[in-house]
Amino acid sequence: MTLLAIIIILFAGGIIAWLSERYLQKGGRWISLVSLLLAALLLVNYWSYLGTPQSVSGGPWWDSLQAAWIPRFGISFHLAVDGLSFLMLTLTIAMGIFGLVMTWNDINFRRGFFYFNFLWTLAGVVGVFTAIDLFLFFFFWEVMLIPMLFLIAVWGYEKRIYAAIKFFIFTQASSLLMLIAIVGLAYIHYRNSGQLTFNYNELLGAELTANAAYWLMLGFFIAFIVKLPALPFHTWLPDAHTQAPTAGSILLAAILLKTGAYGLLRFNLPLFPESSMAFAPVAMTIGAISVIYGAMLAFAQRDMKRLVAYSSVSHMGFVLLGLYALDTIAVQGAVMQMIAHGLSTAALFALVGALQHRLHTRDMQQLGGVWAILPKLSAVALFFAIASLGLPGLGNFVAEFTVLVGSFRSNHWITALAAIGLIGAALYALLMMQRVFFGKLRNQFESPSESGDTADLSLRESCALLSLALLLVVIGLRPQPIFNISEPTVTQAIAEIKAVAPDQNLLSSQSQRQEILISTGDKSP
Amino acid sequence: MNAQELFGILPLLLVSAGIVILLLQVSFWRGHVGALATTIITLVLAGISCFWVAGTLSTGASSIQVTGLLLVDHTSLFFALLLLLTAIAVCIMGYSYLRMRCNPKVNSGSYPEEFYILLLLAMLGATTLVFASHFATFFLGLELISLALYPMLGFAVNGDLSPQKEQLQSLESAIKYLLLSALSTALGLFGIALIYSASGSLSFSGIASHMTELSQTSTLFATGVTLLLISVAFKLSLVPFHIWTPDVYQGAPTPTTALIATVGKGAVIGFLLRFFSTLDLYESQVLIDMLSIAAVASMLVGNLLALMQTNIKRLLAYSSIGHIGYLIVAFIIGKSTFGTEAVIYYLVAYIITTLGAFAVVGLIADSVEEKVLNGEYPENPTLNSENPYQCDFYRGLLWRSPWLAGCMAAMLLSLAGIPLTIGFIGKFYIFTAGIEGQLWILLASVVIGSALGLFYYLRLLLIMVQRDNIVTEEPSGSVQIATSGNLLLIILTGALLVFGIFPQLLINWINAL
Amino acid sequence: MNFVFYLTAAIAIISTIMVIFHKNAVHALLYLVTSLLAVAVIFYQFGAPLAAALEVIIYAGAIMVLIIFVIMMLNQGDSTVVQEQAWLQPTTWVGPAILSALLLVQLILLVSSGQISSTQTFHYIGPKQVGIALFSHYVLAVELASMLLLAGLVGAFHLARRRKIDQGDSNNAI
Amino acid sequence: MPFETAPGLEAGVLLASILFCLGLAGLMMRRNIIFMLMCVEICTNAAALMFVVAGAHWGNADGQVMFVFVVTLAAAEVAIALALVLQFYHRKHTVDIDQLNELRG
Amino acid sequence: MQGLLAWVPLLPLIGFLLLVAIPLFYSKEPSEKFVTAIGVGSVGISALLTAIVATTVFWQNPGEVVNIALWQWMLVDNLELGFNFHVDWLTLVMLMIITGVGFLIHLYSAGYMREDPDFRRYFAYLNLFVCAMLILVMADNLVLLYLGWEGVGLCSYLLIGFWYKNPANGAAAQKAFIVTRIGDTAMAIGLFLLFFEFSTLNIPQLISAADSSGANSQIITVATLLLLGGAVGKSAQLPLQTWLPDAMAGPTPVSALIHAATMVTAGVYLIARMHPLYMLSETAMTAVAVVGALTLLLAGFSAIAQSDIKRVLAYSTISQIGYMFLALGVGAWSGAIFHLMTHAFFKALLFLSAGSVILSLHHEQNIFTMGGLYRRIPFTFICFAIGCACLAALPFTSGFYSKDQILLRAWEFHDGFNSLWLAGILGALVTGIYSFRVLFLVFAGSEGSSSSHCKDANNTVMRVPLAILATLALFGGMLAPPLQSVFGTQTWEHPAAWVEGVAIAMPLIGLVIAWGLSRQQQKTGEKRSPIMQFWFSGWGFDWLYENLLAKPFRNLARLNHKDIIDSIYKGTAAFSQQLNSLLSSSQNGQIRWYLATFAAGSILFLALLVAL
Repeated sequence: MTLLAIIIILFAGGIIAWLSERYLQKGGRWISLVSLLLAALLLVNYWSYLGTPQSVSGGPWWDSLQAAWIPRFGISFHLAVDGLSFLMLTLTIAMGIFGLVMTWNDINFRRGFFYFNFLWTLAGVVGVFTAIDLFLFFFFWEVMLIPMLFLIAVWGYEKRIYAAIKFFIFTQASSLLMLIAIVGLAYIHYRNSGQLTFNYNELLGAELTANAAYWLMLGFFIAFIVKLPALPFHTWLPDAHTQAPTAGSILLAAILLKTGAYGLLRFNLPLFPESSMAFAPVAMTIGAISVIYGAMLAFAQRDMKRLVAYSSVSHMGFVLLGLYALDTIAVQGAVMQMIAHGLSTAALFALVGALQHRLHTRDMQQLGGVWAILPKLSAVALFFAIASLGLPGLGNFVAEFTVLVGSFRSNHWITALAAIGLIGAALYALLMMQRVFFGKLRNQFESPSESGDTADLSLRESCALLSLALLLVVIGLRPQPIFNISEPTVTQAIAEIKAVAPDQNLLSSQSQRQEILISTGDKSP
Repeated sequence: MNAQELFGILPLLLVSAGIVILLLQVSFWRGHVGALATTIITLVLAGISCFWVAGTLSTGASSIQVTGLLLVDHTSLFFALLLLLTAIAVCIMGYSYLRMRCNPKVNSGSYPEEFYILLLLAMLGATTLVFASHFATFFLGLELISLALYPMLGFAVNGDLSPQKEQLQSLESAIKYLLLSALSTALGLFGIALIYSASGSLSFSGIASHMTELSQTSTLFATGVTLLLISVAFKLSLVPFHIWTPDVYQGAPTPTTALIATVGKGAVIGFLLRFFSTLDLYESQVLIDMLSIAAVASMLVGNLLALMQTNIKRLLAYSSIGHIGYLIVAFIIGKSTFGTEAVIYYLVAYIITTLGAFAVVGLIADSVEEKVLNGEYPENPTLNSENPYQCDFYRGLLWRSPWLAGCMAAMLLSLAGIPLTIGFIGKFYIFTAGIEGQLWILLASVVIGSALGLFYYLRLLLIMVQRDNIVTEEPSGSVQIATSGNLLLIILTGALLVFGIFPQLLINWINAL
Repeated sequence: MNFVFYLTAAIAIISTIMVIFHKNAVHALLYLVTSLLAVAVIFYQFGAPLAAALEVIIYAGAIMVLIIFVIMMLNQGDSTVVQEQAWLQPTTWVGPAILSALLLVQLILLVSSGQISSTQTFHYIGPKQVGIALFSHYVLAVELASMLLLAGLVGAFHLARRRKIDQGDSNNAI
Repeated sequence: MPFETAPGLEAGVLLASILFCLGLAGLMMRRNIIFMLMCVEICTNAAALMFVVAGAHWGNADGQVMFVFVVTLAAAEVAIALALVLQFYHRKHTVDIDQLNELRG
Repeated sequence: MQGLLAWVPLLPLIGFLLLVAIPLFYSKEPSEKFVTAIGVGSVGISALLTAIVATTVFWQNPGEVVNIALWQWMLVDNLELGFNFHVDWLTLVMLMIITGVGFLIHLYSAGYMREDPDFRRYFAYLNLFVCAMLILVMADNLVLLYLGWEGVGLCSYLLIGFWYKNPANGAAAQKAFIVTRIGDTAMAIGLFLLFFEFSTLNIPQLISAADSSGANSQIITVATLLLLGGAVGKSAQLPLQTWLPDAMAGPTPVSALIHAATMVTAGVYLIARMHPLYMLSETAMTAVAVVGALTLLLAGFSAIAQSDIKRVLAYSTISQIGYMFLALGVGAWSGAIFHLMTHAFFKALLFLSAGSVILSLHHEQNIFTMGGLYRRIPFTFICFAIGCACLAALPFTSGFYSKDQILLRAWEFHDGFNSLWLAGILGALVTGIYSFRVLFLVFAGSEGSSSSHCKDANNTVMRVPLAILATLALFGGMLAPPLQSVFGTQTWEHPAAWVEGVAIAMPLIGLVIAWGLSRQQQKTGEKRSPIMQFWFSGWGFDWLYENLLAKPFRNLARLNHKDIIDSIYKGTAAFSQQLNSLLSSSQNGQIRWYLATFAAGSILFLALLVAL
């Protein structure tokens, strides 16, 4: 029930926020905050599961809720949560609160409608992360898009309509492919077993011919990597991110992109183990190329938000690489990257938003020497830029390192290629620092005439940003709790895959290594 | 013809009686509201009688054959009911449309009541069409719809205070539809005649019984069916017989547009389902190929045409071309019960959504027209933003009239097939049907068509939420519409959402057939 | 003897061609009547006297008279021949002619591929048989046909009416 | 009664097809709306002819019954069509169908 | 007692956090004294702790190894990493250098940086650097080492670009970070390879695994070469040396600490730490030696041609680290570390004295505008001279002892006369030339243009560290650390006397040449012959990289900044629009055209039928 309650609270909160617009000018944000806090409180329910991995009987699910919805198709309203979902839920709620707090004063018209969309996006995402019925998953997958569309199209910047439509068409068209794949999967399962169902747990056992599985897998895959986004379907992202309002960018970067990665891990790998295995080299290559290509494009941008957006492409390339390495370490790294990227990029978008709010431009050619007037903001930006280039000690490093270590075991060359992306990350992150915060201060910003505007970070903003920074440091130094939470899901997914190919090359070489280690084990201290 | 047979066609009889009563009523006492009331009562009674007949059907035989011309069964009753409900909605839209324009107090020559007579005649045709089991009734039903539609399309020409421009457009749409429709009727008749000459029978069951002796490859028969199909495709505005659609939709009075887009197509779909299943034409590869080609072409061409369209009625016309294309995908596997179910569900979704969209457009235009007639608004707007049929008029509508814009947004999302709306479930059905039939090319077209469709639905949707024109210097700040219109929109939007979120309700009803 | 048939068929075709190519509306209409009369003769040959009679009475009679009425009302006499001449240039009719010819070729190809060899005898169906059919089996259809005519009536009534208000406006009609 | 020697169904179909195509050609060629109406009648008549021929072929009354209905339709249709033509002429002072192209795009 | 070691890196970290967190809670900038107390104090206490531990634990027992496990970092599948410290004598030497020399430089900075508006930020960075550097040397696994490795890189970046208002500083900082990052990436890949091969990244485990098993020598070679890549980047060796001269844009004490004494020697430390692996691969050893030999010559010649006092020192640093690499490559592990230590002393001394000169001359760095300064700032002169003597390895200075070891080992390793030794000897000559050249140009001869407004800027805070360092530089040669516990006992026979003689003579010859050269250059000024110009530019490496890598990459990026892939979608959209307008033109409103399309459609459908 907790899951349903969270979703309902968010949906209801959104509606109340909208309705209250007429009576309370600024009530929407308080309502949103309260709803989010309530949702966060509900998440505490799962506290007891955190310490004990793999405790429950009856599968990996901590909690689930099932109700018949469309019996005609064997569709049920089926929500469940496991470690992975829990992590994603936590990230969602946390980033929701962060986005809300960061843009507390930014919205100055149609506030109620804004918070309606904001909360509905979050509700949709929560649904995506908890839906276990494939149809329901798809349902939420789409539901989260519409409010996001409005967020971009109404409160966005100059080219918002273009960006919004592009965003929507990309994700929607690809998700139609997924819908076909979902229906195809259910239909094949129905033909084989005579039972029409969209239940994930049952479809896991669907018997597919290799060919069918491959095509179905591709359907899912494309939908997910469009969302991720990976090459060559990434081009919606820079536009959407750039044109979205700050809160929208935060949601997009921190949460919506993760739904793609989540989908890959939750659905693609376990449902189609053989074809995933066959497809892995291609997917890894796509991931590695995304890493490099994203970094290179980030380097070439003038618009700060675009830079951050392309850096997301690069970072999410690591996720794809890690997931398709089909290696426990790499997949764990990918999960970690989802979280770390969520935190760091959300903060960067928030910072760019804050900067734009104060200086009214994102063009790096017009900025420069901002450190002199906004030292706090610049220092925080420095921190997150460094986080995004993967400095050890921060969450992103843990993620990228584990991804690369793990995927190196699967494929040396592709991983080495992706590792070059680390240089690219340094290039664009430092370029941003150099162009925006260092150097000479531009004349137009020197005069403190609009002193109200150019105030440094307020306490509210500082607290929000520093809490993210703190989280990143904590993850960077003590990531183990998160690894523990996601472990059952990851190991199960990998086990599914290993089960179908016990004699695969890489694994055998792996066991060789183990032998070596055992033979030398007694000598090492 | 016995009592049971007569009882079977009770809906038809009621509508006919309604026509006669309305005629008499009008000839003695002209009154707009009175005519509306009679019409709605007739339609409601006919609708109720559908349930009644269905009730007897489930106890007795599963279908009633009436004099070999009509066959009443559950599916056709469902269709009849659906169409009658649609007609009620059109009535309400018509009332709103005619209320100001055909006001006898202002202009003594205005006879709004004829609209309702014609509407009932069209409904008689439509119900006949869905009950038809014989080419005579098929043809008469189809032509009854057409003949009632011609004057309804051109209704604004006479007895109407619409601007000159709209009157001319109405006339143009009527003439265009008449000429093209007459040609398509002639072609269809020619086809029927060929079928008849090949099989020697005009009733579907008679032809079906001849099918075995008549070799499947009989080109005479095949030619006949093809010609008939062309005629039907014209009514459904499938590509390449779609070309009349936008012009007629645009020029006609909006309630008529809604009628032609919903009843005109729904009844034909109903006929087509029965025709194909009785004759088992799904086995004929060449017909399926033709339908597939038409479907693919409709999806692509319809959506492509709509891409940059700025006139909303034209836009909806183009989009309806695409939607019928989607529907045909499900229709192609119609031989399975699932296919039929998919067709019906999609049709329901299409009708609700199209009605809703045209209702919003019509109601908005009516409210603007009211201002025009009161002299508060330019009669022939020079700016696109003052023309209620142009996209630009909808700029920022969500802020001016949230309710209307909300309804329109719901309709657009449903047309685009986004969850929470009935259109999504409809699309889901299409996909399921396509996968069951393994129609990969068609599915690919659905995806491409949907992606194209998204563009213009979204464009319109986003125009409505645009913030830069909030400054209400326009004379038409907010749009006020009549209560009846609001009620209609509430019902349509409600249905759209309820069936979108709890599709099982509707599925149960369809499967109860 | 099929000679009569071919003769009447030829007359029908030629007069129809005259209809579509003639410049004078009234003349064209007369050719159309000729064509219809020829078709009536063919009906008779096919053993359908009722149809032949109806063809003459309703088609050639009533409907054509209706059209002629309108032509007269619109003053479509000799004066418009020149205009029709201008409208009927080869450039305008070649395309349609090709399209129609194509369609015809296809129809002929399809229809003459010869599966219609069941019986070659034709039956005489007199007015009585038709009448019985009309009022027994087809009685509902007849009712519907009446509704059809009603629709035509109401429609024509609504559309053809001229209002006072229009006359005032007719000058600034666009 | 010379019906035994009547031409075959094929000849009837052929004639109907020719007439139909002629009507179609005229419909596309003529700009005068009156001519177009006449051509519509030709087409309808061709279809009607087909019914009668087929009815004669099968020896039942259905063909002629359909003929009756077709003629009914033609009459009703032409009535409405002429009313529209009158309105058209009344407003545009021409019978040129090409003048009727305001709706496009 | 051993537990105190954990506090060694922690204290600077606390210092950093305090310095960073202060403005969050107080709107007022803290006083300089307060900042100095925290910034210098934290490192000072660390140094003290190190000294205590060194004397109490390690001095008594040279073989002692201290392991400190703090917490588990990652445990995923078989990847097990702890936040654990491993301290042996090698580490201890590094600890002492870092905390000791670091403390002195911190102290000096307090004087040098006074009145800088960003005083607090400076010490925050510096403290963070010390912390990262300590983690680097104390790490017991390669990932933790990598953490420190990148951390010091970051601090280096921040400190080079400390005066951010000048874009050139930022560019230099960026260059430093990115060039080293290239090496780091190679090193990261090396880590992956090691983990792939040995399933562990813990250094002791790794070493024992490599030792015991017949591990794939090819993999070890590749892995060690990749690690060398990291070392080369961080230690500014060929071919990634180009960042270091530019890094002189930072404050001079930073150059002393990071770019001379500690960070740049991290590569040496890494290879020394991983030496058992290197010993398994002849190729890797040779590569290390060759890199060192080439670098020391290249950088030495470049140093001769420089005109900026700090750049001379920078090239000399590169050159000296080249010596260390040479030492590593010929297996003189302790020699390398010994040279690392003495180099830390005298190079820090040199940089700090150079800083005094610069400060005295109001931030003038061009040696051609100086001259005859020995009269105006005698204390600085003495310090600088001691530094130069050590650098040139004049007999009985600390540099002499360490460099001598290296040269002898190079001779012995390849059984006599060989190119590596020759390079070392030649390097010694060059070292003599450039070190004395700068000394003579700055302090001797006639006064240059900027010498006139020289004002001794030294205060006590600056003098004390200079004095201590000068002492260390002179007598540090006696303090050869007992590294046998780490590297094993290395013995070698003494080569012929002439070999040693040559080694001693070379710096002296260099001194003479330097005298002549400086006299001549003081006359000609900055005019340079083509060969000098070539050396001045650092053998054209900058030009090469700029045109071979940076420019093509930038151009490619700029060319593609609109994202070529997007044009596919834009093209699709444009194509759809074209189709739309094409189809729209079919809706031309002409009813006869509509009829024609209807006929055409019918023909199409019938054609399907005909075709079948």
